[in-house]
Amino acid sequence: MLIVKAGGAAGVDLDTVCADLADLAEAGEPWILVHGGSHETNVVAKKLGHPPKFVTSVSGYTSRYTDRTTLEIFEMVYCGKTNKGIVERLQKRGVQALGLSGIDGRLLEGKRKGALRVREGGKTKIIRDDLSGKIDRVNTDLLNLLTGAGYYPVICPPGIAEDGTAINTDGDRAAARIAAALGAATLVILSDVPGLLAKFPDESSLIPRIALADVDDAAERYAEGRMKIKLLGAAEAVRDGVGKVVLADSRIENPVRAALDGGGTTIEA
Amino acid sequence: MLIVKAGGAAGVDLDTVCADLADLAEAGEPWILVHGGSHETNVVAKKLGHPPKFVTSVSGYTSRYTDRTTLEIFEMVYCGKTNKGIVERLQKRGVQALGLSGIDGRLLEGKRKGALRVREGGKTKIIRDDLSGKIDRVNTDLLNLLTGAGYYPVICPPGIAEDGTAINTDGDRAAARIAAALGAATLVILSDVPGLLAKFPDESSLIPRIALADVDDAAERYAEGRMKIKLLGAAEAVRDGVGKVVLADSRIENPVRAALDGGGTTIEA
Amino acid sequence: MATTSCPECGADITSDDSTVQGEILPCPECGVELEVTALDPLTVAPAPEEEEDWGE
Amino acid sequence: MATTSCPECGADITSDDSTVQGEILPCPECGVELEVTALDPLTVAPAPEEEEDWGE
Repeated sequence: MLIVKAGGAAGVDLDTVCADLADLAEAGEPWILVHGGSHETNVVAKKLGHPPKFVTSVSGYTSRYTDRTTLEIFEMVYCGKTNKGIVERLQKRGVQALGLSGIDGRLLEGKRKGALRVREGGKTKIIRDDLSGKIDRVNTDLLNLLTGAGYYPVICPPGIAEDGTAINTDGDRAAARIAAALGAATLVILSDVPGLLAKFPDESSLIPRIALADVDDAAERYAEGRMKIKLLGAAEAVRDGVGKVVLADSRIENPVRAALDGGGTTIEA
Repeated sequence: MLIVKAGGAAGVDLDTVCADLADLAEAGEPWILVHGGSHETNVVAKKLGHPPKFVTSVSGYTSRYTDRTTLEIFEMVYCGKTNKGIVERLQKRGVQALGLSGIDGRLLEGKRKGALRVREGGKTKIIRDDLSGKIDRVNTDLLNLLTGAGYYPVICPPGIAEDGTAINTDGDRAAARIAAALGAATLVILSDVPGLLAKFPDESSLIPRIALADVDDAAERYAEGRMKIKLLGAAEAVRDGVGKVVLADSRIENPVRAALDGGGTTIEA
Repeated sequence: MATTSCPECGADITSDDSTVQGEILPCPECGVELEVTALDPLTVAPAPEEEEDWGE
Repeated sequence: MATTSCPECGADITSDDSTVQGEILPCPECGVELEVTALDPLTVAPAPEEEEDWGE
């Protein structure tokens, strides 16, 4: 099974990704798509008068501060406009696509971060109402039920906590959890960069391959922000049994096929 | 099988409906929920600077003028916030709920209205880019696959046209199509009125029962706007094999149970 | 003010400032219902039959 | 300015106008990390351990 994550960044062209996936489906290669929507969520949140707030954890990771209002705007953009827009694109190309969030059928279950330590205005603070969390269980029965019946799942956050509350979660790591849970051969993570660049933003400094053992070191040396999260998620997936993870460019023609044919940065054991 | 439609009007209290449905699920009574979201869609559309536009067909029916931007706002509110909010409420009460739109897996397929004649500014006009349509096919295999595996489907428009385009469609009539396609014993349509009132808004003038043959006449005499659409949808369902349709009040305690126990207006052959 | 001719009977069909895209203009001669498919230049075509339906 | 006492060692813990809800104040005596759980009246409790995680 092939898992593909299409990022939420502005640069990701959903039409080319969907066209490529439709060709793969027609060629009899089953896949599951996981998508984001962070760029659009920021645009809509501003328009609705609830601009996005980001918090930086004490260890330097930035994440969206997800209060209830933000979570509902997140659902509107991820589960509404983006998810159904992707399913529509795929259905137009003859793919029997079916959209789900991590809440549906408890597809992506996890624990809500009780308290998050953040740096804000020069102070260290604990915030408790951040509806974010980490996915630790995937409903593979549901995925197998659907793929077995010929459907192509199109999945997005949020996930769901034990008590049934919706929780914001990182799309890249959710894709990694799904890939690991299904023992997928390949996880392709597409975004608006060619892969891990030794000298960002010089695209010729692409690092084609990183062994699992060297990922932490490479993450420290070459990556910041989102790329660091992608790398650590990729390493997690490989450690948990995924054959290989490819960080590749979504802005090219046939981005998924190119990644399968060796483009981007491959992470494997 | 029991099909329940919870309206999108402001007065519909989703918490009470979900609590009642959770009790029914626990008592071993399987159901499928169809929901709307028109009130919230109007609120969000205004905030996003694309206020809703309604058109009145030459025969007097009002419907939302659904251009592409409106359709995407519609998806954000129906498929995003409302659908996942309902699934979350049900999951919190231990129900293995799973949300789908009519696009997913081509659950609700129909034909797009090519041209709609409307009265506007004293003129009769043809509008062609109204992404609305009528559902004529329900993917019952998908519904049976999910309910058979213990999931409780929570469904909302939009539907999908033959060519894969998303189409806005009336939630009440979609619920009627689903009920007919599954040969459901009962379809309960909940809204913010007790049922069909002989002398609206006098709630004591509730008409408890209408035989199928008398529905058209009753619709002419007692109903306007949305209630007329509900009545004609109900008649359609009964003609197509649904045991009975109950138009009932969502604002009371245990609204679904009350409808099953004879509350509201029942339409049957 | 623009004119074109009725596709059914050739009579003159005229529009004025209030004419809008998609408007239905009956032909003054043969009475056929014509849809204004373009304003500039004024173009008309037989109006489609009414498909009775209601959206949400 | 408000004061309360450290739940670990009883020392005085004081807040000023810049103190915010959820802020972490180390106890000047025993150094334990305290979370400001309420400002009025000033209330503190041992700050939870850091669960390393990142949201979307």
